Amino acid sequence: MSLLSVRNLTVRLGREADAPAILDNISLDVDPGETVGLVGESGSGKSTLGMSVLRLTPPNLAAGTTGEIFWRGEDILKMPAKSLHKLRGGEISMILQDPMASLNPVFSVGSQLKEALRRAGKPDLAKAAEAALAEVNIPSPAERLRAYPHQMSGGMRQRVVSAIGLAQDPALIICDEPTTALDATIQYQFLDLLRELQRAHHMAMLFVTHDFGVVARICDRVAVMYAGRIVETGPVREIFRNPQHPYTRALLAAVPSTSHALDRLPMIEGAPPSVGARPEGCAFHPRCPLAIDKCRMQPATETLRPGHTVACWRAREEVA
Amino acid sequence: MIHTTRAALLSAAAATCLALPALAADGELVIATPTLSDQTMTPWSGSGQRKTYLDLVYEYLVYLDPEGNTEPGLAESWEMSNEGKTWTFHLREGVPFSDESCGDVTAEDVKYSIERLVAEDSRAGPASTMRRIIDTIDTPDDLTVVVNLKAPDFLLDKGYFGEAQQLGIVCKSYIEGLAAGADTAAPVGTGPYVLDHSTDGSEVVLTLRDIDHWRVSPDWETVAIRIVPEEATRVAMLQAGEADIAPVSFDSIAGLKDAGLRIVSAEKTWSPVIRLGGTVQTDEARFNKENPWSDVRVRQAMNYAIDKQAIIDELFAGEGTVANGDTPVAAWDSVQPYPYDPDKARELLAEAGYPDGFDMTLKTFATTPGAELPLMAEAAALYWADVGINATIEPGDWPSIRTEWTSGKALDFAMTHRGFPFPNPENGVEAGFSTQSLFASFTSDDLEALMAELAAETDPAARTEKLTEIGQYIRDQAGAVFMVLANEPWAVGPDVGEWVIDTAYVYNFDTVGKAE
Amino acid sequence: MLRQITGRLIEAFAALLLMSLVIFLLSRVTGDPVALLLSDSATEADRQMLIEQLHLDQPMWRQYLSFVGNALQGDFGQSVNAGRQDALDLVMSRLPASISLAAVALAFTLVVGIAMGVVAAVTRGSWIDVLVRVIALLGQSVPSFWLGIVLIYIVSVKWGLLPTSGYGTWQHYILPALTLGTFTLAAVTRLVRASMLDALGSEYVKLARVKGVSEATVIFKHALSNSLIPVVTFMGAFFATMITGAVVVETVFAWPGIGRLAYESIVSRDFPVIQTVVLVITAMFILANFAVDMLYLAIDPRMRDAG
Amino acid sequence: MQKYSFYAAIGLLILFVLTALVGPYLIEHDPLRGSLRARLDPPFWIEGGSIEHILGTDRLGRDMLARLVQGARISLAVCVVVIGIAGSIGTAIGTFSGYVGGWVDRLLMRIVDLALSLPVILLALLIGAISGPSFANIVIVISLVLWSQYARMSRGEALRVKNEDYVALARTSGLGHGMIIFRHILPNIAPSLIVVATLQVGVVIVLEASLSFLGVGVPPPNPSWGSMVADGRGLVVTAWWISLFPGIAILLVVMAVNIVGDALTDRINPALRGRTA
Repeated sequence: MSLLSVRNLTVRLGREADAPAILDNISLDVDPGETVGLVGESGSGKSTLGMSVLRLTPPNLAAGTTGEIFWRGEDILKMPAKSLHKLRGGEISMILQDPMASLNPVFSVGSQLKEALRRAGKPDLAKAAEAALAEVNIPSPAERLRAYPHQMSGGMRQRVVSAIGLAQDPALIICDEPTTALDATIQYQFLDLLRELQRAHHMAMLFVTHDFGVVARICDRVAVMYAGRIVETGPVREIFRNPQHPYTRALLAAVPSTSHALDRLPMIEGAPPSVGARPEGCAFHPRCPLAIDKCRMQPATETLRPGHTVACWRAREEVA
Repeated sequence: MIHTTRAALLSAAAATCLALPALAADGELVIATPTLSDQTMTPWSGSGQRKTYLDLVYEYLVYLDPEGNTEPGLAESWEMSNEGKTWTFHLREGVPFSDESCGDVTAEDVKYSIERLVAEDSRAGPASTMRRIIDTIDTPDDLTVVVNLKAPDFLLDKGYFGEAQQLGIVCKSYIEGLAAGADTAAPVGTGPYVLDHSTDGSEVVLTLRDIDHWRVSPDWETVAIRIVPEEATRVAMLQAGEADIAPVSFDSIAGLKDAGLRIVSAEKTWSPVIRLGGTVQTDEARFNKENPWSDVRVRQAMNYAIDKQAIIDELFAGEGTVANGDTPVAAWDSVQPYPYDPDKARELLAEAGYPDGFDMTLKTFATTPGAELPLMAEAAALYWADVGINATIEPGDWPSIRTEWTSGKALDFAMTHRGFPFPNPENGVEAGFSTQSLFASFTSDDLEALMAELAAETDPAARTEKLTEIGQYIRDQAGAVFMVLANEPWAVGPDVGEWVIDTAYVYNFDTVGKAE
Repeated sequence: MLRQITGRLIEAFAALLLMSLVIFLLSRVTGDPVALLLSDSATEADRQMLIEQLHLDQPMWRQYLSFVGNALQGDFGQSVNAGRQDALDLVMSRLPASISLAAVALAFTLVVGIAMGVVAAVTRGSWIDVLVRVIALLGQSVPSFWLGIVLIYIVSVKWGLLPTSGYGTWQHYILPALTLGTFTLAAVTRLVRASMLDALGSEYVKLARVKGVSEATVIFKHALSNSLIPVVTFMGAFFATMITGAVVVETVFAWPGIGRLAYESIVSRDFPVIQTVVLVITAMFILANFAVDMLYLAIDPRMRDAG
Repeated sequence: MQKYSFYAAIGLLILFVLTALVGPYLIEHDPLRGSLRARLDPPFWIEGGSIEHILGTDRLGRDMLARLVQGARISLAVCVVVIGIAGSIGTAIGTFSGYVGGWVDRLLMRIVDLALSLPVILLALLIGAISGPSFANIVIVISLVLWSQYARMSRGEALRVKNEDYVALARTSGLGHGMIIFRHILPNIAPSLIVVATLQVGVVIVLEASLSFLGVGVPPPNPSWGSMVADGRGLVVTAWWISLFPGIAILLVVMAVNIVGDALTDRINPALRGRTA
């Protein structure tokens, strides 16, 4: 059984059935110990997916959520508040995008870390906090505990955030573009650290990013998202070797430049559509170099090989 | 239904918790007043506004009955001699001061009280005029005081030495013992009450002396006089039972009567008036010939143009009579006020060369009593507008206006003002119409002559006649725009029984009765 | 640190000096107390005598210099009132009433304003949010003297729950503090609501939620602690509003504070008292602002390093 | 909900301005003249009232409706003039201070701090006492209270905008300081200033009312809403209409202004939200 199993998840901007959908009929599985990459441009809904798993979307989105999100077989969307409370941080944790903003400026790093450790029931909070910082390679952790966020560098803060994320030994950690705000060398150091930590803690990881370079470095499987839908999934090797969706190809083409700071795809004309203005059918067709008339209708998701699925009218043609 | 019940229960519950701190304690008379003035405690250290509390502590040589006739006070009897230039007072024997070390009132105490009142550092209202007339004081024995005057004063007993003025009798040894601190120390007098405490800016509380007082036997153990500057708050206090007595404005009367409170009016104790600046015709520096009202016809027109009875009926709730002079004077009863006659006013204006009227400035301020003055100014302006006189109203405060008024310049504006009845009406005439007075608004050589004749006259009947003549002259010359001889309304709570006030600056708080 | 404090002291002194000059000049051109203290029938000679007694015969600059010189030695002169009370004593005797009222009003404003702001932010867009904002606005749009009088009539006269006016027991504080605090209530509510919204949408609140801490901790610890920073910034201004409002509220509620003393001394042209009141109020502002800065340091760690 | 209240508020404000501009010409009664015999008449629906004076009469028998309409004009005039003066002086000083920087900036900001700590109502009383209450005095006094807020805000904005690339570009291309301030900085500050100005309308109206209470407001016989409330305060029970109607008028306008101000804030500069007390 999968650890996390998202089934037909749709998130609309409000309760009404015709409200624009940020996530449209998403299905996705994460197995224990596995790292799944979630790739797409900004606005594709990948961060919303992450927050939905923890049921931390804003009220209007929460009202517009349908489908199921199974955690060890139990639907998170129907979970009582008490179990949900236990789930957050304890079973599923998250590392947020912006290390500058995700620490509360008015409390010391130690107090924010201890808040998480206390939930995990650690007996000696001070010692545990020190160990947690040491684990993420922060030098002289005892002193750092007393520091305030503004006194630390970005990379350091991101490590603190990771330490907070790992504090309760979660089974799944969702990383929402954790490296976007860091510069290149620190970014790779941090990815390596994450990889190590994942192994040490036997965690599964859902890694949200727009950068295939990062995916290649850290993920086992990958799901490509465009305009609220998953357009292609498969093992990383398979996707790199044999990308089927034109969008996937475009993303891959952008990799060598490792333009981590650039959130646009230079290979494709135009920008992704906004939530309210998504085109009919395959949302990518206005930008797609291979678009045909048929693309105005929504293509079904097909399985090409075991584990490799794609939603594109022209996919089979290409393979053939 | 359910809602009201619940609300009622809630408020009842709340009421019980808060335990109604508001109501005045039994035996405590609470008086809410807009001001306590300086809250100083010697007669000479401030204005007569302090008489609300000082009169409970200090006593006077002479008291006045409701008709304004003299009654013996600390002086059992007195006589005038030497054509009004010598006054001899025979003191009551055995009237004890509230401080035992002072013993009973003696002639020395009286002499000292007079001397302090007229001393150069005295801040008492009548200090300067009294200084001008008082020469020497002799004390031939312990109970006799002889006052020698520089100029005759035929009404010294009613006037400066009476209860409406400020000559409270102090204990000489007590004051001398205190030296510099006397003005703020607890006062020692012969009155029925002693000071309990005086909280600056807040209240003066007095308690009844444990003696059989020679003059009054007050009903109230304690009298608390609180400063409450806002009229609306005073009215609320009366309605909530927190205050027993408070001065109120005429517009509040109807509401208070509806709430079941009584109104006690002090009749004709103040007189709203509009004074015309720059008409000191006997002083070159203070005579402004440019003013339209330097012409007597214009002054008369300004009087004719206003329907004073309407103003009395509406703004003064009918509590007053149309004024025939700037202050109420008994000798002027025969003087007829100007009737409301706008046609006559237009006619006079045309004769004077102002057929289309003119523009003028009318300054106004509010005092107590006198909250109605600004409103009265507006009302007057409304009537003047009908005859073409366009008055711009400038509200201000009394200090600024008074500073300007007494600056000694040729003024070009008019102001609302209030006159008080003077127990000795000569003092009032002197203040308003003598060249000597800094405050004078209208003077003339004829008037000066009349006043000189009055001063020289010794026969009482002839004096009254002269005074009437002066009143008629001021009225005919329209020395001011005479408005109202108004009552001063006080609202009285249910715990208060009989209480009479009949004279300005005499409050009789020591004779306030308790309701049955 | 020492340099900062010295700098502040010099600034405070300059401010007080400037203020004393402004008040001195302003009060001198508004007429003098002499006319007020003279009786209606006073003569020119009487006036000269009084002018001399009050030392008003000296040239203006000398009057000012001697005022400043004496003030530096703690002598602010005496009231021109007959009591000749020491001006500083007079002001100080009225100070506790005003400060305690302002403190109660400020506490009321902060407690209620913060609560309302938090509730409005948490229920953003709902009818509760709308209601809270309307209530806050009501307070801002009603002139305080009118509110005070209406409160007196309803609460004291109609219901008989509280005393109408005066100073003494804790019950006496409720209505004036309510009246005084209501005006700033809107400002506090707006401020807290806005910064709460910012905080609730922030990444650190997201992280706190991800950590799984309870919603109460998220709101009251993580979001509120940050939302209070702008409130602290405005505390000085709130305090200023309170003192300004005190002139009106103290009049309505017959409260023996410095607001009314100031008003009365202006009306009676009591120069030494006017000057002392204004200087004491200014000094209080400076102190308040200093206190705000200190509070700022305590609440926002970023400031500690910046300083 | 938000939208409706916004439109309602805009409608109210338009009504307010229209009333102020043309209202006095539509009312038959003279707001400054009355008949003493008709004083304190209640509104027409209360016993004793008449259609002649729909909202009743005041303490001098003047028509309340006419005074309310005239009061709109005077209150609006006070607002416009005060905000105009305080706004332009404050903005000029603030922009200059922020743009020039250095010790000039420090000095000017100290003065702003000092101005914030002035016990303004006392100054107002003194000024009122010097020359009596007048329209000009009220404007001066209230402007004295309000200018520093504009100075603070525009300084902050000027500091921010000064360092933007396009200003740097303009500077390198040799544009004069005056031109830079006018062409680049002021247009950027304008939206925030408009928001502050909107929100201050309420403050001005209520402040003027307080000054009226202390006797230094708009001088009679001219009515401002504030002075009307002050005038009727002693009669809240017996002749409630004197203070209640102008009170409600103040309430509605202040509310409307705040709703519009909030909406503008959200649209123009969300970062500003709530930062203007």
